[in-house]
Amino acid sequence: MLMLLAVFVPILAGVLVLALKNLKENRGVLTGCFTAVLAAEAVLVILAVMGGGSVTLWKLTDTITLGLKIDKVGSLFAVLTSVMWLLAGIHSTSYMKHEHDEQRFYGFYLIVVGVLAGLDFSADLITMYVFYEMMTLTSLPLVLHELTKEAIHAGLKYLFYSVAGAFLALFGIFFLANVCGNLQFTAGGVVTPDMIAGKEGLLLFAVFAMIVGFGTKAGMFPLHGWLPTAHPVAPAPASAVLSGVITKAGVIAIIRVVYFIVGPVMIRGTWVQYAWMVLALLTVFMGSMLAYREKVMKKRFAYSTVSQVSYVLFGLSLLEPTAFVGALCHVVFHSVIKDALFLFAGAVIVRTGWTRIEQLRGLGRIMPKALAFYTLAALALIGIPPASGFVSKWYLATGSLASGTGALGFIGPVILLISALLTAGYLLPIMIQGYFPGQDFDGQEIKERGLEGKEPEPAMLVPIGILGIASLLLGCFPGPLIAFARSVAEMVL
Amino acid sequence: MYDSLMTAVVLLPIIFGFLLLIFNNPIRSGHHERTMEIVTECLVLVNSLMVAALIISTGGRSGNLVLFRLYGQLTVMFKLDLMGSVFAGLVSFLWPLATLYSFEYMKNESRRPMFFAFYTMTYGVTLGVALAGNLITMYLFYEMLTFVTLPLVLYPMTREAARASRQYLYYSIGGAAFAFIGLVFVLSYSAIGTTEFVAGGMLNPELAGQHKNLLLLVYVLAFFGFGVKAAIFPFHDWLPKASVAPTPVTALLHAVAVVKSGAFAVLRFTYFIYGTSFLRGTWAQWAAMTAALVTITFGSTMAVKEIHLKRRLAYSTVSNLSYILFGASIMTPLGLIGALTHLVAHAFMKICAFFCAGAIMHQTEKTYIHQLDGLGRKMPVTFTCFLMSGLSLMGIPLFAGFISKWNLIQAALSWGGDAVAAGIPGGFIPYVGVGVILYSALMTGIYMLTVAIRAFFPAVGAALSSGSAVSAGAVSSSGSTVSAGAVSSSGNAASAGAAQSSGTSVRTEGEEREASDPSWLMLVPLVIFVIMIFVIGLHPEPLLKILEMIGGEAG
Amino acid sequence: MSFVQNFPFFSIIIAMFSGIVSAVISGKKARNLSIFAIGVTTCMSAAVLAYTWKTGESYTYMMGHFPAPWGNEIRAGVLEGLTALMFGVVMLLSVMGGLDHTEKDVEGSKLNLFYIMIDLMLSSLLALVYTNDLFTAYVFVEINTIAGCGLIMIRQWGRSLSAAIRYMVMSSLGSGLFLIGLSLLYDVTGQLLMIPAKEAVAQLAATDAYVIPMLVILAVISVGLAIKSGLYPFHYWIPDTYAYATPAASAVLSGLVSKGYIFLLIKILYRVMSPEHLMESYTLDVLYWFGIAGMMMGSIHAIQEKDTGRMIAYSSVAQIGYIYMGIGLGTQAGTTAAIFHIFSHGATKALLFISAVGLYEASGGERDYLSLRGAGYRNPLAAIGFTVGAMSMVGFPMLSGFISKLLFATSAFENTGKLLPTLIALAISTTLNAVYFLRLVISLYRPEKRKVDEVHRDSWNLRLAVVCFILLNLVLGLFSQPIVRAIGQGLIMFS
Amino acid sequence: MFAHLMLNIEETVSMILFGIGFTTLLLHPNLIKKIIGMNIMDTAVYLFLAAKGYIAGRMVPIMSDGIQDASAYINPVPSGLVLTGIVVSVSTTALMLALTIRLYERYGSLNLDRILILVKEEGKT
Repeated sequence: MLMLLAVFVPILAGVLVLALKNLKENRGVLTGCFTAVLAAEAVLVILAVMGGGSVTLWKLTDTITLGLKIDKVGSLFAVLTSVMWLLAGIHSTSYMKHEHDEQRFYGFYLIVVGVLAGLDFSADLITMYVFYEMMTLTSLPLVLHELTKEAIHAGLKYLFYSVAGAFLALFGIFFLANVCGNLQFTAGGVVTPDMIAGKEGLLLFAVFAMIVGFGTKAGMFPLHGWLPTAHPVAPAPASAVLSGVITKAGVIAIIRVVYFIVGPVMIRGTWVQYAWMVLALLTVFMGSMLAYREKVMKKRFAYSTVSQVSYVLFGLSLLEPTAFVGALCHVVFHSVIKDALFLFAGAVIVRTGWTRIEQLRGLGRIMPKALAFYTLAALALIGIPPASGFVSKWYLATGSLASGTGALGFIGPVILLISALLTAGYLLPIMIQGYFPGQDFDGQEIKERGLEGKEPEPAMLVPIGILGIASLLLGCFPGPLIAFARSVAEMVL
Repeated sequence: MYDSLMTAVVLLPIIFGFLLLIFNNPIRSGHHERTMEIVTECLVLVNSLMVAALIISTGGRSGNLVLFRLYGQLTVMFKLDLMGSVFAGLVSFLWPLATLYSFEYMKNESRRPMFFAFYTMTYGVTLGVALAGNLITMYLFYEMLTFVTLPLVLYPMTREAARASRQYLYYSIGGAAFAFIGLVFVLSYSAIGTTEFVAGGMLNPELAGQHKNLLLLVYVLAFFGFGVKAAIFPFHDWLPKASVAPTPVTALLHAVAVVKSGAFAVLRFTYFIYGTSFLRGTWAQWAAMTAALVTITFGSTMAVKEIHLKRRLAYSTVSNLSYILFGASIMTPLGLIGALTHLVAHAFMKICAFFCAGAIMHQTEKTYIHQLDGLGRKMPVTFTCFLMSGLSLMGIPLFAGFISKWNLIQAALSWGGDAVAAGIPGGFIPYVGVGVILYSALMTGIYMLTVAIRAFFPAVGAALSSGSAVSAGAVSSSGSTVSAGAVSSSGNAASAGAAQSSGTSVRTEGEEREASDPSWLMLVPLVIFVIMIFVIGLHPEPLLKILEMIGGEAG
Repeated sequence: MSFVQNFPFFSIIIAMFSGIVSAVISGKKARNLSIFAIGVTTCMSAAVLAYTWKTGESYTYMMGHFPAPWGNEIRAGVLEGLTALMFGVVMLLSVMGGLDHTEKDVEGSKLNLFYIMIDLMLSSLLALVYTNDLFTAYVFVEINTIAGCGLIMIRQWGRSLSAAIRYMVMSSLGSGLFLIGLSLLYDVTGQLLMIPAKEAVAQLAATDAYVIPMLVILAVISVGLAIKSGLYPFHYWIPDTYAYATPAASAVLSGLVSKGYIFLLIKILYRVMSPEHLMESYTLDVLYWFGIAGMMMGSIHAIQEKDTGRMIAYSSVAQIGYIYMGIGLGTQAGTTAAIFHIFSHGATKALLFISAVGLYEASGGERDYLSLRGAGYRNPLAAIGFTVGAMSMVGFPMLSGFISKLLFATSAFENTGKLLPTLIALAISTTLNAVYFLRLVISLYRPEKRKVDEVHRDSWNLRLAVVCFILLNLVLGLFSQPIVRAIGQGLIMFS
Repeated sequence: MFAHLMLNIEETVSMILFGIGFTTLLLHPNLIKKIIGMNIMDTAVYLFLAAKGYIAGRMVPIMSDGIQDASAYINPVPSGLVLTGIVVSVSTTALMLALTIRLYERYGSLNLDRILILVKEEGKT
C-alpha cells in the first residue's frame, strides 16, 4: 500500500500542480507544497522500503500483469532517488525563481519522481518497461524547459535516443516473453537453458539489444550522443537529477535484465559479456576525454556523467560479486557527487551567469563555501581516499582483476586509472582557478557587479553542502552500504 | 429476421445515399442542410444500432443469406461470422462519431448533400465487405467501395484532387483486377464448388496440391491485388495523395474503412480461402511477408520525411496497414489475432490522429507541421488527443497500440522459432519483422511526437509571445494527463488563454483568427476515441477473447 | 414446318425492302419505316429464339426449292436467334439515341439515304447471322461494307470522308482476301453450303489431302475477317471511322458491324473447318496472341487519345482483342465468352457513344476530354450512362463487363497453356481500361471554372436510349446465367 | 514446280493478279489507282473462279438449242458466283469513285496521304 502511495502521490500531486492554474500567483504556496510533497515522498519511500511486500496493479491481459514489489536493489535505488530528488528540489525552489514557467517545471518534476519510484519498485520486466517509457516522456519537459531552439533540439534528441533505446530493449522483452512467459524479477534470473534450447544465439542477441537499449539512458556508447546535449540545456536542478538519478534508471534496468531475468550464468563468458565490457570501457575513456576537452561547465559535467555511469556498467558487466558491490556503491556515490556538481553549476549560473570554465576564475572570492563543497565532491569523484569515489573504484578494480575475463579484466583497471587522472584534469582546474586565480587576476568584474562574498541563497547552498559532505562521509564510512551491496550480490550471483 | 437485418444494414445507407443525391437540389435550394444532417446522423446511428443488435443477437454467427445468383456458382451472399462481426462492429462504432465530426468540419462547404450521400453510402458498402459470406460478394463490395469513395476524394475538385482520385482509382481497379485472378482460381480449385469463406481454407487439397506453385503465384498476385487498397509497397502511392480529400474522408475512409477493407480482404483470402496450412512455409508466405516489411519500413521513413501533417499521417497509415498485413502473412492463429488486434487498435488511433489534424485545419487552416508551433496551447484538447494517439501508435504500454504490437510480435517470434526449428528456408524473416516493427515504432515516435512537441513546446520566439505563457501551465496539464479529466479543465484554460491573448498577443502573419479548440461536435468524437484507445490499452481482454476464438477457428 | 421458321428469311427481306422503299420516300417517313422495320425484325428474332429454344434444335431453311449443293440456305438456332435479337435491340436503341444528331448531321434531302443504309446494314447483319452459305455471306459482307461506308460518309465532313475512304480500302482488302479464301475452298471442296463443305473438309482432313491449301484457306479467311473486324494490328481504320461518323452510325458501327464479321468467323471456324486443320494451322493461337496484343495496344492508344470519340473507338480495338482472345482459347467456354462479350460490348459501346453525344451537347459540341469537364453536372443522365458504360468496361460486378471478364477467365482454365497469359492480360487490360475511362468519368464530375449555366436537357429519345442501354447492361450483368446457357446451347446446335 | 505452275496457268495468273491488285490497293496513295487495284484484285478472283468452273470441251450453260444432258455443260455455279461478284464489285467501285469525287472536290487531290494531312490541318483550325 505504501509503495502505491510512493508511486502515485507525487504523480497526482504533479498533475494537480499542472492543473491548478492559480497557483502561479502564490509562489510561496507552490514551492511550499512542492517541497512538502518531495519530503513526504522521501518518507513514503523509506517507509515503503521498510514495509516491503508486493502488489498487483492491473491485469493487462491474461499473460501480462503489472505489479510492484519491493526488493533490495529496488529499495536502494528508490531511496537514493527520493533523497536526491528532495535535495535537488529544494535547490530548485531557489533556482527556478529566475526561470519562466516554474509551475510546469514543478509539476513534471513531481511526476517524474513518482514514475521513478514505480520503476524501482517494478515487479516484472513489463511494468518496468511501462515506467521506463513514462519516465522518458515525463522527463522530456524538464529537458526542453528553456524552450530555446537549442533546448528543443536537445529535447528531441533526448526523446529519440531514449525511444530508440527503449525499442531496442523492447525487442528483448518481446523475445523473453515469448520464450519464458514469466518475466517476474527473480534474483539470479528466470531463464533456464531448456527454455531457450535452439535459440541461444537469439537470446544473446536479445540480451545485448537490451543492454544497449537500456544503456542509452545510462549514456553508454554507442547511444550516448543525447546526454551531453540534453543535460546541460535543462535547468540546473533538472540537470542534476537527470545526470545523477535518471541515468541510473538505465542502470537498474540493466541490472534487472541481466541479474534478475536472464541470469548472469547465461551470459558469462559469451560474446555479449565481452562486447558489453568493451563498450563500457570505451565509454569510460571516451567520456573522460571529451569532458577534459569541453569548455562549457555543464557540458563538461555531462561528459563526466557519460564516463562515470559506465564505471557502473563496467562493474556490472564483469558479473563478479566484488565488482557488483563496487558498481552499486558507485551508483550511490556518483549520484550524490554529480548532483552536487550540477547544483553547484546551477548556483554559479544563477549568481554570476557564467557558463564557461575560463570565466570561473576567482570564484572563490564570490562563493568560497560553495566552492569548498564542490572541491569535496570533485575529490570524491576523482577517487582520492578517503572520499567516496575511491571505495567504489577500489572494488571495481579488484573485481575486474578477479573476474577471470582475461585481458579485458586487466585492461579495465588501467582504463579506470587513466579516467581517474582525466577526471582530476577536468574537475580540479575549476577549484584551482576559483581559489587561486593567479597574479594577473584583478577581480574587476566581480567587484563591479558587487558579487564579492555573495554565497548562493541558503536553499541552494544547503543541498550543495549536504551532498558535498555526504560524498566525503560516504567514503569514510562505507561499511553499511558495502554490506548491503554484498548481500545483494550474494543473492544474484 | 436477422437475415433481413443483415440486408437492411447494408442497403439502408446505400439507399439513403441515393435519396440524398436525388434530393440534392431541393436540399440546397431550400436550405434544409441542418435537417439533412440530423436525419443523416439519426440514420447512421440507427444503422449502427442495428449492426449491434445483429451482432449481439446472433452472437456473431449467422446463417447464410443468399441474396441473388450472379452467375453459375457465384452468389451474392451475406454471412456474419466473428471476424466479420469485429470489422462490422468497429465500423459501426466509428461511423456515427465520424459523421458527427464531419458536420462541423464540412460546415462551410458547399455541396454537402453530395458529400453526405457518398459518405453514408460508403458505410453500407463497408458493412457489405464485412458481412460478405463469400469471395465474390466481398469482391463486389470491394469494387463498389472504390466507386463510392471516389467522389469523396474528388470532393475538393481541385486539380490535385482530380489527380489523386485518378490515381486512387487506377490503383484500386488495377488491384482488384489482380485480385480477380485469385477469385477465378479459387472458383476453379474450390473444394466446395463455391467461393464461400471457410475458416481454415476451402481449396481442394488434392487439386491444389497438383498445381501448388501456380496457386502460390496466384496467392501472391491476389495478396498484392487486395493489398493495393491496404497501400502495400509499391502500390502505396495513392494513399498519401488521397489525403487531399476532406479530413473526415481521410480519417474514416483512408485510415479505416477503405484501407482496412483491403487488409480485411487479405485476411479473408489468406485464412478463409487458401488456408494457412497450404501457405505456411512456402515462398509465397515469405514474399508476402517481405512486402509487408518493406512497406512498414518505407511508410514510417517517409512519414518522418513528410512535412505536410495529413500526408505524414497517411504515410503512417501506410506503414501501420502493413503491420496488419504482416500479421496476416505470419499465417498462424496468433498472427491472425495480432493482425486483427492491430486492425481494431489502429482504427481508433489513426482516426483520432486524423481528426485532430482535421480540427487543426478547420480551426486554423494550417496544414504543414512547421506551422503548428505553439498551437497546443491554444487547442489543448485537440493536441492532447493527438499526443495520446501518437503515443499509442508508438506502442507505449497502457495504450492500445502496445497490445497489438505485443500480439503481432509474439506471433512473429513463435512462428519464426518454429520455422527455424523446422529448418524452413526463410525462417529468419519473422525475426527481421520484429526488428522492422521496432524500427517503425521508433520512426512513429519521431514523426508523431515532433508534432506534439512543436505544438506544446514552441521554440522561444517561434510563434507566440505573451499570451501563450498565461495558459501554458494549464495547457501542459492536458499534455500529460488522462483525457477525460483534462477536457473540462483545459477547456476553461483555453478560454481564459484566449481571453487574455486577445488583448495582448502579437498575431503571427497570416493568422486570420485566434485558434481555439473546435466545438463539441468535433471534440466528442475525439475524446471518445482517446477513451477507446485507453480501454483497449488497459483492458483488452474481452476483445482478445473474441479474437482468440477467431484465431482458433481459422488457424 | 412452323410459320416461325420463315422469320429469319422474312426479317432479312423486310429490312431490305424497307431500304428499297426508303429510296423513294421522304426522310421522315424513311426514319419511321426504318424504326418500324428494326422493331419488327427484332420481334421476329425474339420469336425465332423462343421457337428454337423450345424445340431445342436448329433448323435449316431452304431458299427456293433448290436443295444442296445448289440452293441457298438459312440456318437458325438459339445462338443465331439470340444474336439477331441483340443486334436488333442495340440497333434500335442506337438509332433512337442518335435521332436528333442524325437530323442535324445529315442534309434533309439525304436523310432517307441514311436510313437506307441503316436498313441495308440491318439486313446484311441478319443475313450474316443466319446464312448457311458461304457465298451469300460474302455478298452480305460486301453489302455490309457498302452500308457501313455510306453511314460514315453521309456526314459531310472532311474527317468522315477520309475515314470512309480508309474504311473502304481496308474493307476491300479484307473482302478480297475473304473472297479468295472462299474461292479456294470451293476449289478444294466444291461446296459453298456450310454443312456439305464441312463434310468435305472432314474428309480431306481424314485423308490428309490438300493440307497446304487448307492452311492457306484458313489463314486467308481469318486474316480477311480480322481486317474487317479491326483486330490489332489491322485496326488503323477504326478510330476515325467510329469517332467521326454521326452518333447513331458510330454506335451501330462499333457495336455491331465488326461483331457481324466475328460472328461469321466463328461460324466458319466451327461450322466449316475441321478441328484438325485448326490445330495444325495454329490459327487459333495466332488469333489469341493478336487478340491479347490488341487488348493492350488498343488501351494504350486510348490512353494517349484526347478526343473522346477516338478514345472510345480505340477501346473498341481492345474489346475486339478480348473477343479474339476468347476465340483463340479454342474451347467451347472460350467461344461462349467471346460471344457473350460480343453482346456485352455491343450494349456497352453503343451506350458509351450515345451518352458521349449527350455530353458533347452539354459542352458546346467539344469532344476533347478536357472540355468535357463538369459535363456531369450539365447533363446528368448522359454522364450516368457514360459512367455505367465505363464501369462495365472496367468489369464492375453486376454489370455486363464483369460477367464477360469472368467468363474469359474461367474458360481459360480449360486451356492450361494459355491460363496465366489470359488472366494477366485480363488484369492489365482492366487496369488500362480504368485509366482512360475513369479518367474521363472523373473529369465529367469535376466542376468547371465557368459557372454551370443550365442543365442540358436531351431529347426524350436520347434519354430513353440511354436508360434502355443501362438496363440492358444490368440485365446482361445480373441475369447472365440464362443468356450464357443459351449461348452454350446454341454453340452445341451450331456445328 | 514450274511445270505445276504452267499446268495450272489460270490459277497462277489469277494469283499473280491478285497480288498485284492487293498491293496496289494497300500501298498506292493515288485513290484512282487504289480503285483500279481493287478491281484487278476482284478480277483475279473471278478469273480463278471461272477457271475452276471451266471444263474443257463443254458448253456454256445457256440454253440456246434445247436442253442437253448436264454433262454437256460446264459447271454453272462458278459462273453464277462470278456474275454476282461482278455486281458487288461494280457497286463497291461506284461507291469508292463517288467518295473519291467528293474528296477531290473538297481537297483538290487524289493522293490519300495528302488528303489525310489536309484533313488533319482542317481539324486543327
